[in-house]
Amino acid sequence: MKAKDIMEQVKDHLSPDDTIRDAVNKMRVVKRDDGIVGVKGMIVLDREGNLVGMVSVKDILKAIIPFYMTMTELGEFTWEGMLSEMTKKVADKKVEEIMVKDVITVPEDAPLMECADFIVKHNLQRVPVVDREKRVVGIIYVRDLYNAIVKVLLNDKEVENI
Amino acid sequence: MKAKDVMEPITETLSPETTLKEAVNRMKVARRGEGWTGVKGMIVLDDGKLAGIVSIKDILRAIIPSYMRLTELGEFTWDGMLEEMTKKVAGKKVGEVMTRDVITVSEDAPLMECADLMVKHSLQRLPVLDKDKRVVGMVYIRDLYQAIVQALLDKEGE
Amino acid sequence: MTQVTQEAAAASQPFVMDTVFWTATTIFVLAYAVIVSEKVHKTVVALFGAALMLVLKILEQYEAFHVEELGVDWNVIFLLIGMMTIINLMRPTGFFEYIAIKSAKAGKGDPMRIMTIFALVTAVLSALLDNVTTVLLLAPVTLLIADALEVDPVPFLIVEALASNIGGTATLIGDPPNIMIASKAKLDFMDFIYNLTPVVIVLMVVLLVVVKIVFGKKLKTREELKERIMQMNEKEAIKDPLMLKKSLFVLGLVLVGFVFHGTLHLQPATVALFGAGLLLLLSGTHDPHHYLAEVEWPTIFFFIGLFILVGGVVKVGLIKLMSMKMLDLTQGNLFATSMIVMWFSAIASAIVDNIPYVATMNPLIIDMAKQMWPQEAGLALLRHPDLMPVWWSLALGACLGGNGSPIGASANVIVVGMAERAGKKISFMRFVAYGFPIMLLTVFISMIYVWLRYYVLKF
Amino acid sequence: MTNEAAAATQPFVMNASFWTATVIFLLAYALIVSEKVHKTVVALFGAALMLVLKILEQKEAFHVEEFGVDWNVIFLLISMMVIINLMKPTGFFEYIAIKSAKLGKGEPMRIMTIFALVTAVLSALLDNVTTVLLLAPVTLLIADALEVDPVPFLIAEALASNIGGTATLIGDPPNIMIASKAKLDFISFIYNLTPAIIVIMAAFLFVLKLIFGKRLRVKPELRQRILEMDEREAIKDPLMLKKSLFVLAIVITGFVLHGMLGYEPATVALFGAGLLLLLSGTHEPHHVLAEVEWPTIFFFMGLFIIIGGVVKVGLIKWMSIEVLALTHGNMFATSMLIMWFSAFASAFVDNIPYVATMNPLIIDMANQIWPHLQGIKLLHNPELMPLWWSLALGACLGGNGTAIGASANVIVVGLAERAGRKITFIRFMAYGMPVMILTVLLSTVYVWLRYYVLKI
Repeated sequence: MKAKDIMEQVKDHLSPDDTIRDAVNKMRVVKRDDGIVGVKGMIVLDREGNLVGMVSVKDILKAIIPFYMTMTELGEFTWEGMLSEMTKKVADKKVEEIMVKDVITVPEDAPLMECADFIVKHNLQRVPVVDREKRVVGIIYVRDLYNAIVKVLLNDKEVENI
Repeated sequence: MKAKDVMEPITETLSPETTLKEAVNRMKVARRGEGWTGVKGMIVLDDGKLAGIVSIKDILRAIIPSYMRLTELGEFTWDGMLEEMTKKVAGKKVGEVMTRDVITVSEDAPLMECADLMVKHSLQRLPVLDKDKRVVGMVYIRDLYQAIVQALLDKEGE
Repeated sequence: MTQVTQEAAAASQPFVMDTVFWTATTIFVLAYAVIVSEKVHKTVVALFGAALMLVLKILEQYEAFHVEELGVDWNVIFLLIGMMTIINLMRPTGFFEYIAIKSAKAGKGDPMRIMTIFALVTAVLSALLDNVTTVLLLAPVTLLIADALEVDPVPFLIVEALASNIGGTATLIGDPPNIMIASKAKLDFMDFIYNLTPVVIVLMVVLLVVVKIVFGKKLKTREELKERIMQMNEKEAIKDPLMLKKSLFVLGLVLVGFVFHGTLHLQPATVALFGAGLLLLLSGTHDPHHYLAEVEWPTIFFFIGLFILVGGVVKVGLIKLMSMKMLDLTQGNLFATSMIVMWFSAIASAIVDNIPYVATMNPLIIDMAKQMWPQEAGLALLRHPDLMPVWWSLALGACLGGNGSPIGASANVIVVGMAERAGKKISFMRFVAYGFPIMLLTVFISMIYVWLRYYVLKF
Repeated sequence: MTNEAAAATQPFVMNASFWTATVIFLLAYALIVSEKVHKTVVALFGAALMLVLKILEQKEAFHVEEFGVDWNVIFLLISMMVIINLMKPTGFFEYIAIKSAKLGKGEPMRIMTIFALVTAVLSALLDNVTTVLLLAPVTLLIADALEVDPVPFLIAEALASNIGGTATLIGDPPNIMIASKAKLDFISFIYNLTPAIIVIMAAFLFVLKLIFGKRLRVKPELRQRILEMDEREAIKDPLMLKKSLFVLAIVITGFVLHGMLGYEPATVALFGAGLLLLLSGTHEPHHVLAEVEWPTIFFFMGLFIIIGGVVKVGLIKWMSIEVLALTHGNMFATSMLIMWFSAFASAFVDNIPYVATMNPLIIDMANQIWPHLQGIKLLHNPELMPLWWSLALGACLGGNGTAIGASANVIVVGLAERAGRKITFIRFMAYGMPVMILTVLLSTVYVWLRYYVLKI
């Protein structure tokens, strides 16, 4: 199996000019393949439809957490309500400022091992799949790889037996 | 709000002796909050004590050969390699692949502390401990996300 | 300035076994014992031992840092730092992965051919760069290819480690013992090429023949698996073509510099530092921290600590005492001395780290030479025609001896570690089973070479 | 070696190597100031050129004290960095910072004063950059908790750090370099500079109070946030902390006594680093060593070699003759000139290359004034001493003048920007320049009074 065999369709995307508030609102209403509502990450496309970045809940959290906390071990010295206080401060920041710009992608005919290697090495939850022209054609989530593993390890009968 | 206000209850756990095959199975059928099935991470208990945590990433890490992780050889793989390597590790024990140094928070931790730990250590979930160091729940990144949504809606409400 | 001359005079004075002598000797012996025991990290031991030598004033800080005879050999240190920086800048370009995949394809997916080509590539790269980097970069590709071909990677890995130690013996920059010997004995790059490369070529041929005999029949794979290798596109390994060109340009310049450094009267470290400075400049980096931090600092500080430790015992006269014992043993017969040095070095290097060993042997040989030819000094002493075979024997013994056990050389340690992480544990005995016979064979051939070239044919 | 020393004291000739060396030196300094290329890369490449072109032999660069790398400076810096790297993860600095904030009872003005004092003391004993790098994040956190503007706090800390660093031999790189070159010990710095610094700090705190005293107000309930913080939670590794403090105490005692015991400062620091590495029981020293600020270390090495080149060809000697011509050999005038010139130079350019150049220049000048003296007699000539102290005071305090004058300032401005509080060049200068002029003025009075009027 290759990347294109397990990838999921792109449901929605963000634009670099969206604010964090817009992004949060878009992400919570997207319907996924498995019927669940809400995603934890989205690709960012510019007007021409080129992939310019990715935003995940973690990137939003990163924007919310003051950087001085990230660079030190000051985690214990926070107060209740600090998270919402800081969230409000960054609500109007642009997606462009917080997105991950160097997006790691895989070609559509990449072997699954390549996808798994990138996902683990760069600690990703999702990796966009691109065609030869570098246009995004789908996204592979960690759970898709997981399903591939499950298929190898168990046949579905076994699963139902439990 | 504190960790204990947003955490979700633990429904199922693994033991260090569980094989990967079984772990994958258990994670696939585990029930989550609102009636969905399947989780991407589970805590490992040994004698009732927190011994580690296993996520899909840990399982993938066990499957991907060590030399691939050390280098930039990602392009030099072949179709079917993942499946081949997966079969090789099916019998490995959870104890061998789990993350041992589990990062946890206390139930009274402010949400900011949870967020800080998750971002700093790149985590998706954080076991919550009570005063006696027993696991009482789990904070997921989606719970923090809910808190953010809440904060943003508040502002809109004003 | 007068201070220096006095100290130099003090260093060559007959020694007395006073408190200072015993203190220094105790620190030295304890430090070496702890290094061998591996209870404490060797760098920490060497640094703390050196600090003790300084705090107890066995060696003045001035002597440790500024006096060539007693202190840190900055030529060795900066040659290492310079080369490591160049390699650190070169690594992310994907050059080594490219070479490795290309080699596997050149072997047409045939395991025996791949093993031969990998051994040759390892030997050449180890001669020009350092062994650890070479093995560290080739081993992952080896494991990948072994998985693709569904063959046992262990023979490949062991052969690479052995080839790396043999190849590293060939040049001045190939292996730390050679760097140290060259700096101390003031030998240049071409001396090494002229004296060691011929024998290393012979040794490589022998290694390949042995490998062929041992593994020739055993390594077989299926045709469809070979196809996996042939389908790999080595060009995908190149991550930064521009930087690759710059690196190769600088590396070429550095190698030319090494070849001519004797003629141009430039020290090897000057050449390496120039290369590192130039490549840093060409890379246009605004963050040199990363490349400098990646230098193997524990190794560098291990060297610095050792130089000071050895400087202390040189100053108090322990080394002189040892050299006199050695002379008593061989009764001034230099052929016998060469042979003893070679075999003792080989066995010693198989069991313990060869860097502290060579750090001790260097001043010992010089002291011995001083006693044999008291009227000579400087280059006339260091490069006395009768002394030269002893230097070559030390180099051959110390470098080739590393093959004897999995802990004999850093390349071996790396390979064993990598194999273990890949789930293929190489036991101590399994490595010895391959490595020790190869070590005996190569040292034996080296012995014949030294005897024939320097004592029979005398050219 | 004796030949080389003779060569150094020979009258120079403006031959080809004089001009080559001068061009390399000037180009390198120009590039460093322009910041087009990273300063470490410039210094390393310039040094490599000096060696490849044989203006300086490698042996001179590495083994001859007069021309080459000052290993005492290098190993003092490396060792102190190693000790600090081992100490950082223990949480000691965060503990001190949170404790200080609680001591200030959540009152912003008090916190600012205490932080300035703590910064000054830590900067005097450790390096400025580390001190600021570790205190600034806590400062930002506290400012967020109190909902006050963190910028005045940050600037006050940067200024305090540069002032405090001036007090001791190990406080600031210029002092380390001066001490090594002039063979001054820790106690001479304490004896000659610390009194001036205490006066300057008092003046500085008074100015802070004057400017911010009225403006900084917070709501009582926000103060509660600070008081609820438990500083003990900052301590991550109590055992290692004890070991670190033990070693740090030995090292500082060693510094105090090093002149008497006849140790070079680097020996003391190296012993401390070796001991702490040993006590830490680490099996992985790579991380600790990799964390050393290698670009700074190599910047020093490169500079030493470049300066060695121009010392050897005689450029520095020529410059010293020019300076002497300017001051007509009047030592008071010379020391005032050095102090003020150093202050303004350091405010705009890096003070490390500046001091690296000034050191041999002052020695060359002394050589010409007292041709019959040498060694310690020359370096510690009573009439020369005020020059060293003026250089130290000028170069260190000058760093306060602008946002790029000292590394601590650069760090603070960078951290503030990341926190979304841009400190403009002008805003920093509005605080820094008056403070610099005030402190250098106080230093002028101090040097004049102590060495030329009271002569103690």
